[in-house]
Amino acid sequence: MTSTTADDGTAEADTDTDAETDETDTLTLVEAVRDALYTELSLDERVMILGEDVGENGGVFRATAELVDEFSAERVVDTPLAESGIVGTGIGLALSGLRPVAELQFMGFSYPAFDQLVSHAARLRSRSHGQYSVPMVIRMPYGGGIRAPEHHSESKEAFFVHEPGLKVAVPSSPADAKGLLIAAIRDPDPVVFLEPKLIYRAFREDVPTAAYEVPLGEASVRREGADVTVYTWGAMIQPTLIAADNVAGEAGIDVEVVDLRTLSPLDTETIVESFERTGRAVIAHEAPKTAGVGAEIAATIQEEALLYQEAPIRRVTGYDVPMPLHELEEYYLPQAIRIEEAIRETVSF
Amino acid sequence: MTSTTADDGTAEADTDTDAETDETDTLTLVEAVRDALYTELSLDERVMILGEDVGENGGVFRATAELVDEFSAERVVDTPLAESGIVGTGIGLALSGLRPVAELQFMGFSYPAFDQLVSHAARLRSRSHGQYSVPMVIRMPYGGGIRAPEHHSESKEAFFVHEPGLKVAVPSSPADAKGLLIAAIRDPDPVVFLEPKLIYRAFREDVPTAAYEVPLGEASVRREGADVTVYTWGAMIQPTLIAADNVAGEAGIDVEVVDLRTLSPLDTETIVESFERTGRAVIAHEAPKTAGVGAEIAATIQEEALLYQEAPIRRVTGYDVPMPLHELEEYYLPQAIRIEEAIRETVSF
Amino acid sequence: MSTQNDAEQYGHSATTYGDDKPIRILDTDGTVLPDAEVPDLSADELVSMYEDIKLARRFDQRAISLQRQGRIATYAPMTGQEGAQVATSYALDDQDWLFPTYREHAAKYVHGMELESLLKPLCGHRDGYAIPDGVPIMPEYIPIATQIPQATGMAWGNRLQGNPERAALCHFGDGATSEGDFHEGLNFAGVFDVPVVFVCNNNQWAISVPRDHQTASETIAQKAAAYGIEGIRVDGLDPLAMYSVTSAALQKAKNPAEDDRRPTLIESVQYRYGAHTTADDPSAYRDEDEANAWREKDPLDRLQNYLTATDILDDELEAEIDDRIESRLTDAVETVENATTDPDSMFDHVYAELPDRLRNQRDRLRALREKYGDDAFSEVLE
Amino acid sequence: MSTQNDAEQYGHSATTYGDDKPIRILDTDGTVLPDAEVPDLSADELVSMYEDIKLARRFDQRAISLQRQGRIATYAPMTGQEGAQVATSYALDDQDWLFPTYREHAAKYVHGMELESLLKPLCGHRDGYAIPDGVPIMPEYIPIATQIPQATGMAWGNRLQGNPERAALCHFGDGATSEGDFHEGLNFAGVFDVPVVFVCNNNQWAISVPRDHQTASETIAQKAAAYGIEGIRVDGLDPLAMYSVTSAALQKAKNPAEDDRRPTLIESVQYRYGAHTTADDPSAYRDEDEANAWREKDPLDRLQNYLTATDILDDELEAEIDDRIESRLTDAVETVENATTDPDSMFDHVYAELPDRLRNQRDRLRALREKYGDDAFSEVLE
Ligand SMILES: Cc1ncc(C[n+]2csc(CCOP(=O)(O)OP(=O)(O)O)c2C)c(N)n1
Ligand SMILES: Cc1ncc(C[n+]2csc(CCOP(=O)(O)OP(=O)(O)O)c2C)c(N)n1
Ligand SMILES: [Mg+2]
Ligand SMILES: [Mg+2]
Repeated sequence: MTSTTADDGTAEADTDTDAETDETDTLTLVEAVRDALYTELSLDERVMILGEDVGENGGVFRATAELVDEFSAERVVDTPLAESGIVGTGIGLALSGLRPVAELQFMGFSYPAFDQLVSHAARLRSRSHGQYSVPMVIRMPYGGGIRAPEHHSESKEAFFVHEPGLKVAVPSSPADAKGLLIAAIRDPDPVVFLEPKLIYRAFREDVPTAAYEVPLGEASVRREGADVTVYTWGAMIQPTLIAADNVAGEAGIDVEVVDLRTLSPLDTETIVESFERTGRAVIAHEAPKTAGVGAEIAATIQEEALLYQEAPIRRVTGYDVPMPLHELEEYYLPQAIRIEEAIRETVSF
Repeated sequence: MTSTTADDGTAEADTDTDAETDETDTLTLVEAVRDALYTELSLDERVMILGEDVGENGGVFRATAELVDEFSAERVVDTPLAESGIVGTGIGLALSGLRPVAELQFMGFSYPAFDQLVSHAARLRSRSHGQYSVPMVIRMPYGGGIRAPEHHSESKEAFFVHEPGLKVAVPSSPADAKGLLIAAIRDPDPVVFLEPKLIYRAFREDVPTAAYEVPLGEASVRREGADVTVYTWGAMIQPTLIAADNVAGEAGIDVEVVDLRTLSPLDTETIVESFERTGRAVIAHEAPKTAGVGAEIAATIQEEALLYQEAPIRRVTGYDVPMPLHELEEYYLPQAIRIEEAIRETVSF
Repeated sequence: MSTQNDAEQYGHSATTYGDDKPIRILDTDGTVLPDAEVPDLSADELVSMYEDIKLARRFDQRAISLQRQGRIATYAPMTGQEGAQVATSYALDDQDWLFPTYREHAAKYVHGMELESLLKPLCGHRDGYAIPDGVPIMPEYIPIATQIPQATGMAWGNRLQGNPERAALCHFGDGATSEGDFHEGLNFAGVFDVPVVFVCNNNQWAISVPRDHQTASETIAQKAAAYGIEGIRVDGLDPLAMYSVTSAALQKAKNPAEDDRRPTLIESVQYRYGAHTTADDPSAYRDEDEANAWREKDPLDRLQNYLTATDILDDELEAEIDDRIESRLTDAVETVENATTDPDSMFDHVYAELPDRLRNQRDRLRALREKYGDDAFSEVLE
Repeated sequence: MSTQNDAEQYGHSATTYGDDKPIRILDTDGTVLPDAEVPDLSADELVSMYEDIKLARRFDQRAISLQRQGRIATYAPMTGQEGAQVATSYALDDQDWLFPTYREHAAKYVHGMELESLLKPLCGHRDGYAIPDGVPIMPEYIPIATQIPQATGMAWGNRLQGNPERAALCHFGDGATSEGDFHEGLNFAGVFDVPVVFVCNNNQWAISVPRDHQTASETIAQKAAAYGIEGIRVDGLDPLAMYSVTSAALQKAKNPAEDDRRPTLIESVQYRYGAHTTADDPSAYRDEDEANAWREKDPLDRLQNYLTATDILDDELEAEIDDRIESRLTDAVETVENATTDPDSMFDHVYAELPDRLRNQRDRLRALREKYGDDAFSEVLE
């Protein structure tokens, strides 16, 4: 289930698309999120948005800008300040036949809703033996690097990946953001949709104006290479691509970069297929190292492809410390330099 | 930091102990938990217990039986039914100078308290740059196998292991239960203390009557062997030891069993040291496979000891599904048969 | 016969009795209280309600005995509370949604679940919590209070989709009112003015914790003020009062008058006669005298007295009812005990489509079972 | 001059004005209201309170301008709310605990934090939230409402340890009252009767969500009834009223009368003049006229008028105060901007003792920095 895309990160080539025209807009990632919401609100009257400050204010990151004007305060709803209430009522809304897209303002504020997410959203299909389902998206800006105060830079995707019944998607480009979010909204199961806010406005790219899906569960090869694979996602794609270029230029190391895009269910096939070609891997993520998603990827690779393994799989991650205040966040986050060093070590093992 | 103990699971030999006598009581695991609480309530007036039904009722598993009569309703406190309130006030109690031991009735009911645990208990020391700390224990019975309804069989230790600032301990025997719990209560940091309720009353062993600590952060070799190491903890020690005996008898395979005892911080030294001797490993845990603590152990081993690795490290775990109702839980949990099969596959790789 | 004793039982303290006296229609001896308005139910409906309450009580006894024999797992009895359960479900329209806890067996039965469905989770079948097609009931909620925001969301969704006459009725206990989800769910209900009725089954205990240790608020009904919605106290051992109040609350939820808000919090003042569950021993924390005082107001007896006094019920009808109940119970137990579960089904319905990882796990389990047989999996786990 | 306009601002709707009129001592023009009792504060204390409010206002302006220049990170202004912040902290004894949010800069300053400590987190230093020895203030709470059960626990702990006269004062906003932790924290406080004062800074907005969309309850003070504790509404723009009410609440918390419960919920009715934070643009969701109406009741102006009218304050003293404020601010900014953080310190204080895993991570980062230099880490992250 691999989809190979060009270095520029667009994913048009092989995505399922309802597009009837070739029209595109040049959008940032957060604009593409808004475009996906706009598109689905237009196409499907069951879709609604709820969260703190998503209405008049258009979301603290403007991901829902002006949607309330277009679609009414019944479909784009400012809620009271209560995350368990948002996810809990969202579950009820989904059960009633709607397609709620809940925004939690930052991943660090998703924990009050943790019980509703893991005990109910994730399990109501299984509990009811398929009778009920929770087709709901829970959007959360996540990750560091924006000089934000504590709790605003969380990257704890592993919490959601560990819970059966949830899906977890993370775009790394505007085009993927739109396609993955549309796929998430149309998905019959609850999807935690993580938005790397560091790259919300970092760059623009052409995004089809029509509706299209980037299927959940499919990783994407962002850069092809023969010597070592770097597995990563979200905002860490950028330093990884820089690191790949640097080691190519300086040391002639040919790096493949796999953007996982969906963290649950993991695309084991693409992960293993790439590894079987390169025999070496580095994993880069922002979350703390211990018990992060990187551990699952490394464990899976050695389980499925040990005979191809030529070096230890290194993890370049956030440290096992609370995210520090912003003066040190550049040391905390996987920088290109750290990824380069790990690539060199892996290749020269 | 290895402590090697006899097959019978006692850990007396090398634990720090305040014992002045050699007296022992023959206790079940849950009685040993109660004994630890009794001991610390007696020795340290700052220690108090809070939770649902811990008072008159003595806890739904009787872990606090009669403690309220011994120590008063001010030190053994029945709280309102509110887990975030229990952990949140527990944090305040700890900050005020007390040593609260909170009971959450089942791990499946810890999620309403998740925010207080991960955003505050775990981080207040770091946030205040060492000025404040949260010397608190959060006890939770966990794991399946007791024919309990949904939510009563959770095993999501990975959630807590992934959060820097928390410690996570899991005893697998009465003697360890007492020593680890006393260490946890005396620890200056918040400890999530997981009690494998499947073996609450499964067997008895001699437990010193005096106070003693089993240090946090030290794994224990429960069975020595040369061919393959099985890493496990809690109730899964039992099927693992059975599996080890079975493969020894049938196929002459010599299995080492490492009981991790503390899942955070992980005792990497003992993990790697054993692996360097056996070169092969199986990991057994009840939690769902994906992004479980087993992934971290496998990832760590290949990172630190790839050159010793002779076979893929297999994980025998709960499946990536919600714990089924009790008719199927024997299929869900790692049974000896599943562990045996994995050992054979690993050894014959 | 509202005695002082009564006041102590119903109110937080005797002094609050005046204001917060729970609504009651049938006095504790089954006579209609002066000024009380008996709800408009036909003789047949009243008999049927009586039969359902009686069935509930027998179901309870049967389930407890099955549990003692080790034939089913832990069970949460409802004796003393069945009157309120049956009455609230009688107040529902067929299409209204029911959000039950682990204790609302009778409420579910009356709203459309077969007895078999009530027993299934107790037998641990994989599909234990499955809901039959077209029955608007949620699987029981075990984590306390989590159903409350979900019921609000369901009612809100119905209103948004132009069906405000499809209400949600949400059960929970007195203990549940301490959870954050109670607060958030009621607050959302007030803000979005959704067609929901919250029924707090205040049975005076949350396992071993008594009501007055759960909160310092004098009544639970008064908590409604914090959400700008109506709160009302009812004698939960009076099925007619429960029926009247719940019907009115549902009516208001669906078609509120000009100044009314749709949601209502009903505090149903009742008592758990028995243990919290079959795993619980109430003698550890409470006095049997207390329970006995409440048993004096028993809902089944009250309704029986009322129906006998009004010539709706006689010995013959009673005998017919008893026979029907016994044979239904026997059939249900037999059906459920004969069912078994395919281990493969554990992997079903985790997602709409089975992901590769899960398929591999399922296949591996299948292969192991083929190789070693199912007996290899029934080893003692401990 | 309690006008109709006033009623609309303070109450949920004009009709509730009568009952829930917030307590006020200084009228909006700074004159003492008839029947009002001015708290027993010396001239020096009043001047010092005035100076602190003025300092707070200047701090706010300075911080906003530093943020605009990119010298500090996102800042949460307090203009309009400083009067209440300063007054509540004046009511505290030195040993009382303060639980602040991200907005209570002035409350912290008055209770013992240096200006430097207020600026540090804004500069992103590792030790930004560090608290100086002996200052009983918690690091600011960013996740909404989480401090509430913790403050209850602190007060409870003090009481259990025989120090009920050591109270906790816990700040939070109107938005925070919707969170489950508000509910659980107040409920525990009621049940365990602990010496805590909850101050809800109802500034009418939670970012863009107005107070009447936050809850359908008419006032926030009335939510206290759900917990069996006292609720009280105060004009949060009247520093003397805030001081009086908070002092009385603290007194009751520490030494309650026979039938009193210790905890109090104070609803401080106020307004956020400016943006939620420097990252927020209020024109997207609210009308500047509304803010202007509240500015008419400004706490600084009111106190100034009162102090001038009572001859406590004159131009000379005012000038002295201004000078002191400016030089303190300048010093503080300089000190903090010159500080830097050692990357190693990220690994400190995660646990009391550094675990092996963390030591390895720290050593690896050290080695990399040595090899490549710190510049290699300041690459643009995007
Ligand atoms: C979140 C959560 N915490 C704890 C429990 C364990 N528990 C099960 S029932 C119960 C008491 C519930 O009391 P109440 O709400 O009054 O309902 P009742 O059982 O009396 O009907 C508790 C603490 C749970 N199921 N969920
Ligand atoms: C749990 C949580 N959810 C969301 C946020 C994001 N957030 C920060 S401030 C705020 C509004 C708070 O409003 P209020 O409680 O009235 O306090 P105010 O800012 O007005 O002082 C929100 C939603 C947060 N910090 N924590
Ligand atoms: Mg109850
Ligand atoms: Mg506010």
